[in-house]
Amino acid sequence: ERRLNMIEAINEALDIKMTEDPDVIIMGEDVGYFGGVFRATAGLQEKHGKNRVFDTPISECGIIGAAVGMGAYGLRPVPEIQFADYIYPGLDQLISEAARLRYRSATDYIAPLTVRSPFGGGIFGGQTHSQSPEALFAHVAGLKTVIPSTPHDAKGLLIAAIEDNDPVIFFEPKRIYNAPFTGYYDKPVEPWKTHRDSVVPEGKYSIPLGKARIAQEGEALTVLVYGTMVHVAEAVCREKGIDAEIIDLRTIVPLDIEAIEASVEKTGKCLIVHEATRTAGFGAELSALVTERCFYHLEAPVERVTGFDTPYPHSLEWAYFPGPVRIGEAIDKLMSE
Amino acid sequence: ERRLNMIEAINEALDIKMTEDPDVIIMGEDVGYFGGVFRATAGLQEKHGKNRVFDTPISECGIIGAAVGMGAYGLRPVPEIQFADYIYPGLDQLISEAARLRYRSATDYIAPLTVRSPFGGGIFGGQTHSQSPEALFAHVAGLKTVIPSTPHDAKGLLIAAIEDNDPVIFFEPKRIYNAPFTGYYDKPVEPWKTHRDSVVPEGKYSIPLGKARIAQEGEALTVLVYGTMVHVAEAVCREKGIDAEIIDLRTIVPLDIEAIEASVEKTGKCLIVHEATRTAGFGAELSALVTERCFYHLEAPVERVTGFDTPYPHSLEWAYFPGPVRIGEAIDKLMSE
Amino acid sequence: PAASEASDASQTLSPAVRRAVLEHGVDPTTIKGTGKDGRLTKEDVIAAAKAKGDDPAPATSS
Amino acid sequence: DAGKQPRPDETCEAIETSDLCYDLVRVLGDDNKAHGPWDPKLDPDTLRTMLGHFAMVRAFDERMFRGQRQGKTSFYMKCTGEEATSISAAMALASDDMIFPSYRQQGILIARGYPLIEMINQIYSNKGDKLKGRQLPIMYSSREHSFFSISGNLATQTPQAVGWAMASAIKGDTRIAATWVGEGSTAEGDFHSACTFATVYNAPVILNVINNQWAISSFSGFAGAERTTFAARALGYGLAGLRVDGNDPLAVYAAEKWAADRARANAGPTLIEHFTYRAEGHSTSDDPSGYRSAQERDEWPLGDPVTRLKDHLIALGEWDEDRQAAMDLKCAEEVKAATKEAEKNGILGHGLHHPFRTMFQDVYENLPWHLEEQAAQAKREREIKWPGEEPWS
Amino acid sequence: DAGKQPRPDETCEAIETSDLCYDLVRVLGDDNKAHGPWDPKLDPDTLRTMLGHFAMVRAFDERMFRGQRQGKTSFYMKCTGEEATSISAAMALASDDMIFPSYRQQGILIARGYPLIEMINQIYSNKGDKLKGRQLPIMYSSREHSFFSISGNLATQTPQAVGWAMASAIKGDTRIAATWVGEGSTAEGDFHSACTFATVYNAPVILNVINNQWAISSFSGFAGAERTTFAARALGYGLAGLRVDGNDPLAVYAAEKWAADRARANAGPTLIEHFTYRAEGHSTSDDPSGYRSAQERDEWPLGDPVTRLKDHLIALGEWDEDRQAAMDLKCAEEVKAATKEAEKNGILGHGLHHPFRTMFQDVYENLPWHLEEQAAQAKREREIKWPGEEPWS
Ligand SMILES: Cc1ncc(C[n+]2csc(CCOP(=O)(O)OP(=O)(O)O)c2C)c(N)n1
Ligand SMILES: Cc1ncc(C[n+]2csc(CCOP(=O)(O)OP(=O)(O)O)c2C)c(N)n1
Ligand SMILES: [Mg+2]
Ligand SMILES: [Mg+2]
Ligand SMILES: [Mg+2]
Repeated sequence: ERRLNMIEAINEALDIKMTEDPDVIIMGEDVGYFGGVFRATAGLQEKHGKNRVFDTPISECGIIGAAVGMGAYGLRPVPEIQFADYIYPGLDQLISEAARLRYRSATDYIAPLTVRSPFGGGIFGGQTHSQSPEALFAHVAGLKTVIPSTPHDAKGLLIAAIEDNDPVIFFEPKRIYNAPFTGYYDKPVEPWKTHRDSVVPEGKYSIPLGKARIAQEGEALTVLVYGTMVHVAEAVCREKGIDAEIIDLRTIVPLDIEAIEASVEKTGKCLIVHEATRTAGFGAELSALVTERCFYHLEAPVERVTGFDTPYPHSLEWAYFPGPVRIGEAIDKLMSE
Repeated sequence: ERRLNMIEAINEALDIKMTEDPDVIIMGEDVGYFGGVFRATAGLQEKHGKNRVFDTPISECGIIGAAVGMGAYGLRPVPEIQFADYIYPGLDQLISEAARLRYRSATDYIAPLTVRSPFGGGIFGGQTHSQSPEALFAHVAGLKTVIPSTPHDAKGLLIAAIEDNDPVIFFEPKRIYNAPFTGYYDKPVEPWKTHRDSVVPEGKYSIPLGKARIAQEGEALTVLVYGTMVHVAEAVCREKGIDAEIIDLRTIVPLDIEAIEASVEKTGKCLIVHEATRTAGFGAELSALVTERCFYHLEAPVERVTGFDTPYPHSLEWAYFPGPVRIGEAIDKLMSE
Repeated sequence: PAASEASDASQTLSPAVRRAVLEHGVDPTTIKGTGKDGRLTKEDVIAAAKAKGDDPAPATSS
Repeated sequence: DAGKQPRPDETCEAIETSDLCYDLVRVLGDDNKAHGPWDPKLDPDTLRTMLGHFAMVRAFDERMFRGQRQGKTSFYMKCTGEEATSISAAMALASDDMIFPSYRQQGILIARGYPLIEMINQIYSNKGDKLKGRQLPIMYSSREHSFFSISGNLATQTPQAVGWAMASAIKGDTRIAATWVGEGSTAEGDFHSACTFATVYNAPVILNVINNQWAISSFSGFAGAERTTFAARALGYGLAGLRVDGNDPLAVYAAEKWAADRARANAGPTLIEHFTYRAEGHSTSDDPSGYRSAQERDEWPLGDPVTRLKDHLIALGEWDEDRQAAMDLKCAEEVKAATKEAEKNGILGHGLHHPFRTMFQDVYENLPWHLEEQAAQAKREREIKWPGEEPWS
Repeated sequence: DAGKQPRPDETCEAIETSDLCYDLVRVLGDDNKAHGPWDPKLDPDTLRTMLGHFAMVRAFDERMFRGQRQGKTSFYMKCTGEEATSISAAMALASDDMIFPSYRQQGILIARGYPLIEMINQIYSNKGDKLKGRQLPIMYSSREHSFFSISGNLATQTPQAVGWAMASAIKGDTRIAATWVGEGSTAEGDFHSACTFATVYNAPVILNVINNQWAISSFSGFAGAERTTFAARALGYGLAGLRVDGNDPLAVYAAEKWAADRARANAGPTLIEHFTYRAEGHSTSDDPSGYRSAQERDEWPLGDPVTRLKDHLIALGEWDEDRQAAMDLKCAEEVKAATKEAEKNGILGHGLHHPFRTMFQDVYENLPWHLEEQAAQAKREREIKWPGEEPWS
C-alpha cells in the first residue's frame, strides 16, 4: 500500500493529467520554477516545460481572465490562486465570465477551468490566510465546488475536476495538507502516513463530482461535513462514542442529495459542520434542504456548527475554530432531543 | 400627504444628508453631471458642487477603494455602483477591506461607506442587469445589507445607512423605482402615487437598520421577504385571500430575528421569497434560522420560493422570475399541510 | 433514530404536532388526521385533547 | 498632417513607437487622397468592400434602433461614427484571427459575413436566436466567425483575449487574438491585467482601445484623457503603442495590419488607441441631450468615416454618388428583408421564443438534480399559467 | 553616474519627467559624496538620525526573525536592504502625512517614533497588542502615527491612499498621502485604479513602487520588468514619474521630497520606482534557496544602503566606525529590552492574549444579536474547556 499526503496526491493528479492531456496547463503565482508556496506543483515545470507550467503576475483577475481565454481556445487550464483569501480580485472573471460562458454563448464557448486554491484556517495565518469562502461560489449558477478531505479523494476528485467541462473551484483544506487534523490542537497530530485514507493507488482514477463519501456509517445522527472538518467530526464522534453517520460531501455543488436524504431519513437528526462564518454559509443551504426534504423525519432541529461571524482572529484562532467542544455541544443537544 | 416614487425618495435622502453633513460625498459612474443612469442623484452636483458629487472612472475597485480611503480620512462616502451586477470588481475592497477595517485596526480606522446599487430583474435587462447578489454580502462579517421596498422606507433606511458607522450595502430594487410591481407583468402597473407606502414625510427621519416591517399582519402563515418581492407576495396573498403575516425584512444583516420568531411561533408556517438564485441564497439562511429557532412550532416544512439556479435569461425573464404562480403553489402547499 | 416500528402517522408528525402530542399527552395513533394525506395537524391534536377533557397545557416546553 | 507620421518596422522595439503614442496616424488628407508611409495601398475592390460594410452597418443600426423604439426588442446600441474602428480593423486581420469584442463591434460581424438574420434573431431574442434568447440584444457570439461571446461586464474580454493569444502561442498556432475595449472601460482592472499579461508573455494580441470620447455621460477625461493619450498606456507596460485617427479607414486598416504582422511575427503585442467619436447616444436607454450639446455631433470631430472613405474612392475615380445612393438603398433593402425574415421567428415578448426547457440547459454540461427539479417546477408553472398551450419541450 | 540626472521643477508638467522614468536618480557616488541637483543637502544631524533608524530597523528585524524561529510568534518579514525606501522616504514627508503601507515598511514606524514595544506586542499577538491579537504579525496600524492598517491583500492600499488624498483635497487640507507597494503587486487591478484615480483627480498622493526585484519566488520580470521600468507606468497615465536608486538614501529622500512638494503644491501625484533588492527571504515562511542563488545576495546589487549612508557620513567627517559599532550595540540592546518587556505581555499561543470576548468586538460598531449569541457560545466553550480559568471579560 502506497501512502501519500495530500500535497503529494494533488501533485500526482496534476502530473497524471499533464502527461495524459497536452491541453492541460498550470499557471499561478509561484507555481512554476518554485513549485508553489505549498509545493503542490513541485517538479511539474521541470517535467512538462515552461510553456505548460508557468508563473504569473500577481493578478488573480488576470489569472482567471487569461484562463477563460485559454479555455475558449481549447486548453484546459488549472490555475492556482495562492490562498482562497486572494480569490476576490478574480471573482468577477469567475462569476460573470467563467460561470456563464457556456450558457450565454449557448455552448459556442466553454470554460473548463479548474481553479485550485488552499483554503481554511488552523495554521495561524491570520484573517487573510484562513478564510473559507465556499458559500460564495455555491451561490453562483454554473460553477462547481469541490473540497476533498483525504489524499485519496484529493487525487481522484482533482482528476475528475480537470476532466470536467465546467468551471470547477477546487478548494484544498490547507490545514490537512500534511496531516489529518482532528481539531485537538493540543494533542499530537497523526500523520497521513498512518491514516487509512492516505492509501493512494498509482496511476489514474477519478471520483465523480457530486458523489458524497460515507466516511462512517451510523444510526444515531447524520453529520454533513467536508474538508478539514470531516476529521474533526470523526474524532469527536469517536471520542464521544456516538454512532454517527458522517457524510463527507466532497462536492458542495452539485450536491449528493440522495446520500443526504437517505441518511437523515434513517437517523432523524442532522448536524452540519463547516469552518466558514455562519451567516449565509453553505450550512444554511444544507439545513434548508434537509428541512425541505426530510421534515417529517426530523426528530430535532437541524444544527449548524460553524466558525463565528467574525474575521479569523490570529491569536484566538482556536476560539474561532469550530473544534471538538463546539461540535460536542451540538451533538449532545441533538442526542438529548 | 406627499407622495414620492422610490427614486425621488432616495434622491431626497441623499440631499438631506448632504445638506446636513459636509462629510457626505457621492461618487460613481455617471452620478455627477448627468445625475445617474436612474436619475437617483439628479440635481445633487448642481446643488452641492463638483467636489462633493462627482463622476468616476469606470472602476468599481477604484470607487470602493477610494471610498475606503475617504472613510479613513473622515468622510462619509456614498458610492454608487451602477448595477449590482457590476459590483464584483469592487468586491475585494468590500470584503477584504471595508468589512474588516474596524476589526483589524481595532477601531483605529472605520469604513462608514454606504454603497448604493440598483439590483434585481424584471426589466428585461438580461443576465448582467438583473442579478440579486445579496447573499454574498450577507456572508461577509462586518457588512450590513439593506434592501428597501417602499419610497417611505428607502428614504428612512438610506438616511440611517449613511449615518451608520459600518459599511452598508444598500440594494435598491430597480424594478420598483417607479412603481410597486406585483409580479403580474401582464396587468397594468399601479403607480407609486396611489400606493400607501409612497407617503414620504418631508425632512429627516430614519428607520433603524435591523428592524423589520410587518407589511401585513396575519395568522395563517409567515412570509419572509424583501425588496420587489414584498409587493409580489402581498398581491398573491391578496389574490388568494390568505391571512398571511408578511414580514418585509428591510435589513438582511443584521436581521430582525425577534420579528421572525414571533411570527413563525404564531403561524407555524413559513414561506421565504427572494428573486436571487436558490442555492445558497439568503433564503437558505432564513430557513436554517427558522428551523433552528422555531422548530417545535413548525407545522410544515419551511418553503423557499426563489429565482432558478440559472443566469437571468433575457427572453424567458418571466419564466425565471419567482412570480405569482410559483409563490401561489408554495402557499397552497403550505396551507394544505 | 426514529422508532421504526411506529405507525405511519408518527413518521409524518410535524415538530409542532409532536410537541402538541407531548404537551397534551394524547396518543397520536388514536386520532384521525385531517391534514394532507391524512396527516395529523396541531388542531387535530388539540381537538382530541379537548374531546378527552384535558386542560390545554401551557405552551412553554422546549 | 496626414501622412506625416513615421512608420517603424513591425518588428521594432516597443519603445520605438513612443512618439506615435502621442501623435495620430492619418492617411487620408483633406484632399481625400492617401498619404505617407502608413498608406496601406488597398486596391479599389477592397476599398469598395469596406465601404459596403460601412453602409451596411449604418443601415442595420438605423433599422434596429427603430425596431427597439417600436417595441420589437428591449435594447440596441449603435456604432455610428465608429464604423472604421471595427470594420477596417477587422479587414486587416485574418478571418480566423480571434476577436474578443466589446458591444459596439457589430461591424466586425458584418465584415466577416455573419448573416444579418442571425444578428436580428439575437436582437429579438426569438426562437431563431442562436443564443436561445439568453443574452441582452447585441451580445452576439459566433464561434464559426471566431467572434467571442460578448459580455455585459466591461473589459473582461481583454485578459481573455490575452489568454487566448497565449494559448495560441503555446500551441504554435499562427492565429492571433484582437480585443476591443472602450476608453472608459480601460479604467477597469481587467484592462490592466490584459496589458500586464500581454507584456510579460509577449502574447500575440492586439488591444484596440476605442476612444470615442464618451462613456455613457462621462467625457473621456474621467478615464484619464486630460492627462495623456490612451495609446500612452502602452508605454507604461513596454508595449508597442499606436494612436490612430479612428475615422480614417485607411489609417485604421494600416495600424491594425501593422500590429497583426507584428504579433504574427512573434514580435509582441500592440495597444492601439482609435481616436473617434460616438455620434449617437450610448444606447437606446440613453438620451445624450442630458449631458452634451446637440452641436457637438454636428461638428463631428474627425469627420464621418463613411463620407471620408466614399470621398477617397471618388477621388480615386473608383466611385460616385449614384453608386453610393444605390448601395445605401440596397443595404436598406437587405436589412429590411432580413428583418422581415427574422420577425417570422418572433420579436421579444411575443411568445415566439426558445422553448422554456432551454432555460435550464447549458448552465452545466449536464443537468444536475437541482436544475432538473427546478425545470420540473417551471414546467408545472407553465401548465398552470397556460394550460394546454405551447409545448414545454 | 551619480548626480547626472536632471531635476525638473516640482511643479513641472508630468511629461517632463519622462526621461527620469528610464533613468535612475542617484546622489551618492562611488566616492561616498553627494552629487548633482538631486542632492537634498541634509545636515549631518539629520543624516545621523536616518542612520540611527537604519540601524534600529536592522536590529529589530534580526531579533524578530529569531523570535519567530524560537516559536514566539507565527510569522515575520524583514526589510533588509530596503531600509532607505521606507525610512529615507518617510523622513521627507511631514509627520502627519498619511501613510498607506504594504508589509515591508516597518522602517516608517521606527522613523516616526512608534514604540518598539508596541510593534513587538503586535508581533506576539499578546495582551498588550493594540490590535487585540487579530492581525497576522507585522500587520501594524497606528492612527496616531498616521499609519494606515496594513492589509494582507496586496495593493488594496493604493486606491485607498488616493481616496484619502482626494478627501484631503476636498477638505482643503494640506496633508498628503503616500502609499507603498511591491513591484510584484503592481500587477493587481487595484494599482491600476490607484493610478487612474490619481491622475483623473490630480490627487495629492505619492505612489511608491518598491522594486526589490522579487515577489516571493518570482523575479520582477513576472510583473513586467523585462519590458520597461516600473516608473514608466507613470507615463501611461500621465503621472509624474521618477526612478530612483532605492539603496541610495539621499536619492530616495530627494525624490520623495520632490513628490511631496509637488503634491502639496497641488501640482499632482507622482509615481516613484525605488529600485532596490530584497536581500533576505520573502518572510519566515520562505526559503529563497529554492529559487535563487546564494551568491546573488553577496553581490548585493546597488550596495547596502546602511553601509552607503554610513560611508557617506564618514566621508563627510561626521561619523566613524567606532560610533557605528556603538550605535549598533545600543540598538540591539534597546530592541532586546523592548522584547523582554513585551514578552511580559505574552507570546503567541501561550495564553497571554486579549480576553476572548474581544474576538466579537469591532466587527460592527455595536454587537448585533447574532454575534451576542455567538459570544455566549464561545464563553460556554471556554468554560467547558478550562473551567474556572481566566476570565472571559
Ligand atoms: C463592470 C461594469 N461597470 C459598469 C457598467 C455599465 N456601463 C455600461 S457601458 C458603460 C460605459 C462604457 O464606456 P466606454 O468604455 O467608453 O465604451 P463606449 O460605450 O463608449 O463604447 C458603463 C459604465 C458595465 N457594463 N460593466
Ligand atoms: C491579492 C493577493 N494575492 C497574493 C498574495 C500572496 N502574496 C503575498 S506577498 C506576495 C509577493 C509580493 O511581492 P511584491 O509585491 O514584490 O512585494 P515584496 O514582498 O517584494 O515586498 C504574494 C504573491 C496576497 N497577499 N494578496
Ligand atoms: Mg454608513
Ligand atoms: Mg467610450
Ligand atoms: Mg518585490
